[in-house]
Amino acid sequence: MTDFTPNEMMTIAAARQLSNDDVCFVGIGAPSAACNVARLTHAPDITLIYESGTIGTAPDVLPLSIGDGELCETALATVSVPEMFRYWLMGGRISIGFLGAAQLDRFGNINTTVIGDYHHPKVRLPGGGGAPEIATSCGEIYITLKQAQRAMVERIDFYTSFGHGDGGDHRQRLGLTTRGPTLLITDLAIWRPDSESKEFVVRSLHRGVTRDMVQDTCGWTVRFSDDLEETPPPTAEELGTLRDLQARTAAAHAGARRAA
Amino acid sequence: MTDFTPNEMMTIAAARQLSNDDVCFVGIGAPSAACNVARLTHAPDITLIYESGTIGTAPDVLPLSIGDGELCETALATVSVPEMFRYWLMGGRISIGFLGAAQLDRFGNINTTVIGDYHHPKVRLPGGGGAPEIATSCGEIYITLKQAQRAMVERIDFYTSFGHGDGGDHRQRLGLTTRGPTLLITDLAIWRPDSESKEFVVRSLHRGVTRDMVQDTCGWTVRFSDDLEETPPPTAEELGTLRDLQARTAAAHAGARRAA
Amino acid sequence: MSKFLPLSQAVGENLGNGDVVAFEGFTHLIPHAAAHEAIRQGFKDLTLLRMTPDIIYDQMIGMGMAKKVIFSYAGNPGVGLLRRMRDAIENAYPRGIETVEHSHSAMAQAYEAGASGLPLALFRGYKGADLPKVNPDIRFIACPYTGEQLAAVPAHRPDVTFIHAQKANQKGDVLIEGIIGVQKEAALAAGRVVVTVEEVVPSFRGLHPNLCILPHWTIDAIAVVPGGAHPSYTHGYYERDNAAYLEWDRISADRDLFAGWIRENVLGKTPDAFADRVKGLRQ
Amino acid sequence: MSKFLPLSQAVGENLGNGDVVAFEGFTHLIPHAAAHEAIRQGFKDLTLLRMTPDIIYDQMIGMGMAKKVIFSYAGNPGVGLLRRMRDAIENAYPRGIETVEHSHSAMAQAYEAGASGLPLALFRGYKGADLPKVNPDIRFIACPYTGEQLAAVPAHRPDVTFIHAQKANQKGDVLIEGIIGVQKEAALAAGRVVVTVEEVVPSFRGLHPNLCILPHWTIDAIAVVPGGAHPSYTHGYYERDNAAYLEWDRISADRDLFAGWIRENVLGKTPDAFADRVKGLRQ
Repeated sequence: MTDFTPNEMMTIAAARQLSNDDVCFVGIGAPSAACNVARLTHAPDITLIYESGTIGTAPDVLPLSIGDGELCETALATVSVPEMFRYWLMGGRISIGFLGAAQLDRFGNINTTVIGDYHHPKVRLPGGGGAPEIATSCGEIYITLKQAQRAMVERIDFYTSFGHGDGGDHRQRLGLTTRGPTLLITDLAIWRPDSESKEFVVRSLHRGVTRDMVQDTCGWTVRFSDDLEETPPPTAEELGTLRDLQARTAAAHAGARRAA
Repeated sequence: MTDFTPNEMMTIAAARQLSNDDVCFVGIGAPSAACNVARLTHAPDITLIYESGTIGTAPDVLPLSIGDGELCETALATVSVPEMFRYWLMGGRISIGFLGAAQLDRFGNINTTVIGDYHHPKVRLPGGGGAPEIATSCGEIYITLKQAQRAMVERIDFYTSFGHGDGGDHRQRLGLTTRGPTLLITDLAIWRPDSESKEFVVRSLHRGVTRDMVQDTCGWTVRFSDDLEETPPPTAEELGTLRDLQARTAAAHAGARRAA
Repeated sequence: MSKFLPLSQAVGENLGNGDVVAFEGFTHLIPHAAAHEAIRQGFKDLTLLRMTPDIIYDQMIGMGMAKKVIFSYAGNPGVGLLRRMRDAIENAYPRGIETVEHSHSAMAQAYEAGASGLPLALFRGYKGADLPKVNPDIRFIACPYTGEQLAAVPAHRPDVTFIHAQKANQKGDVLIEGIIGVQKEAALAAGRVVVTVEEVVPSFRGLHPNLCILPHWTIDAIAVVPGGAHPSYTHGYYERDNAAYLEWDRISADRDLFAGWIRENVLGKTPDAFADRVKGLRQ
Repeated sequence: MSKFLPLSQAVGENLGNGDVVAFEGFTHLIPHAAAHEAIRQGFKDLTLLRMTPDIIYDQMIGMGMAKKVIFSYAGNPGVGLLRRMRDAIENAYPRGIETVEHSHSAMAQAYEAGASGLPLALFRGYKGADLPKVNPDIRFIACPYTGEQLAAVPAHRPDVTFIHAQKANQKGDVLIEGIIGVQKEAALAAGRVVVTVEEVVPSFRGLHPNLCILPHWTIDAIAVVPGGAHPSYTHGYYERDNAAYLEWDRISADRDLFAGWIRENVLGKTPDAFADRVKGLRQ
């Protein structure tokens, strides 16, 4: 299977990191696609949780919003939003939380709040939503991001959610017992934090990606692993599953559009 | 209607104090009987809540326990016990809370915890259950009690729940904004607190009851109202409703006993 | 006590200029019809409270009705940014607004605290995040048992909460099902509660005992507005109008387009319009 | 992850001497079968945690298995006192026990705090009451917004929680309905969770979306024990055996009568006995 897009590679690479025993706090977009590809391929018993309160969902099409009806209809149970945050997120029941980013630094700190000064922003972004507590309560955090100079920056404008802070043992110094960001999957590469400094290091390049391509789309000086690998390209099953899912999704949402 | 017992009079006198708009936190025993007599006579729309989480119950027979199945089966909704205490009791949704007492003082302070020293009790009673927060969270408190020297005492051994403390503005001094005990209904009389001192004063004697009978069964020096009244005796409807309810209850519980 | 009222009266009697008001709904059951009625009645200086201010708050902010927004995620769900809200924050158009920003967890628990008669919510949160630096309402308290620093936020106690629900029974009890969000807490935390419902049924007898129900004595007014959540959805009645959310991105991007849309679709309409809007979306 | 096990193995693998253990149930769904299995296996030095320690804790205390009880109401519901527990407190028979006493509200919220990953529960409570004088675990904290003194209690984090429920599905998810009490919180607050159920069904498909469910990955072991709540009841399956509660008052009043009853009805029996006990009580 050679014909795939960088976004497809990103989604499938993320899906591979998930297992049957995982309980995932899923966000909309690439995380949702990745989690459901995992569920439809190698991890049929994975538990997917959306912050709308839906526990153990198995949507046939990807939701457009975090609270689409499909999520509730296919869930094991749907709880209130306060319960979702209290018993399930902060209660420590989630093994993997997914986060996206408008700005990301090399230590996995994330900004989705403002570009510029908080009180006089250049761009007012949507804000953190669940992210501040997702970042600290989940067993570990996976970040998905399309690489770009303006997204991967030396210094983020606002700490919407805490990753490894200044690196090293910063999480422990704050009393955090969860692992924080352990994986960054972009459209070009797979990154993992250095075990000491906690700086993200490129471990694997997707097929056809060069070191320069990664550096050119990243605002900090990139570190590459000594034993840099190539990400195995999507298998036919993985790609077929993802594309079928996206086709079903497009058809379903177009259907709603026609009806409107 | 002349033939009634003191307990029947107590229950019916309590029932009369309730209205359609009341939301009652009901205890087992006399309060449960009183609330259901009210519901079956003049207050069909009264809301009865039991601390097992059953909201808006309408049991056909009186429950033996606070969590009998009948309460759930006839309830508008049944919520968890944490929700019951948080949103409904402490959230200030209850207009009238009923409390009983092993020991009661003239200011409506109640002991159901121990007789004697707490750490070396003469009698270890069941304890407070919901009472500490019922006493402070409900709009007002009604107390039902069978009069006895050992129950109505000068000084209780343990403040399981707070009534008017030392009297006067003691509740306000603790920051309490609810009214506390506003009514004491015994098998002999109806008592209400003095508006200043908050000491219980006998306002009404049940038919056939003398001042001496009240004083002889009370451990403190009883104050009687200047305009002491006679409690209207139970009407035929009230007594019939109560007795039917108790007959149904006895039959239902005996049925369960036979089945066992 | 629940009163069944026309929506215009339910809104008029319960909302006032300067109120702190929550129109809650978590993607599901968003009370669009009630919000449009508030726009028609032209309230001013509102403090808008909501976890996820989306299209309806974008519309109210765009009409200059809000002086302050308390929130945790200001986006058009699944689509992008809220362009009228951005215009107010970035350009003070049509007026400047104050923002008080929290995390979802803090907002949900602040409602829960309000419903529980507590002055604050306490939780393990905000560690390492910047929001406590820009929101002075966020404090930290040491746990007396462990010494751990726990985050605190003030309880939400809105003057009035508006929600949309599936059903009322004839007594005025209200049933919410599916994605129930934070609506029960937002209602129980409020001074007054107004509910729009899809329909009224004789009674809830025979329903499962543990469903999410607001008893009639917790509600001030109920208005029957079929389709009243559109373009949000009502579980069991009609689907989400995803196309309308996508279209909002275009409409809200332009001040004049926005004004025209509001004139045509809100000011020039009545609550009855909602039933037509969901005709093609019914299940 | 849920494993379906015989009750003896489910109890043996998850309970240990010295554990803090909760057998929860609020009148409804009291896990009698699990408690009797614990008595047969003869655990020692347990800290028994429960809002309403009733017959099962009276039995375990009477057998000398408890060193400490944390509770809010120690009565035989609807009947009277707990006579074995009184004998332990008043006469140290068969051994003395430490008691840590709370209000219902505090206990419920301490479980909720445990389930929420919090070290404490904070609430408007205990004002004017004497329990804070005799229970040093009860503290007061000033609200940073209002200055109000709020009550605090430590979160409950039992080593293991036992509950009884109506149904498991084949994956090991568990459904609780009717009076749901504090069981979900007690389970989610615990290190290990053991559930006895009336029956196993293929799946929960088609059930209402908002029911009280514990997913299989929150549960360590499930044992199928029909009648396992007797003489408590299971909504939808069998009624409460009120006569047995009344009879317990007589049995528990006498040390020898108690010992004989335990020999005959617990030590000499297996979990299968429970199905027979509810035969006449099925609806």
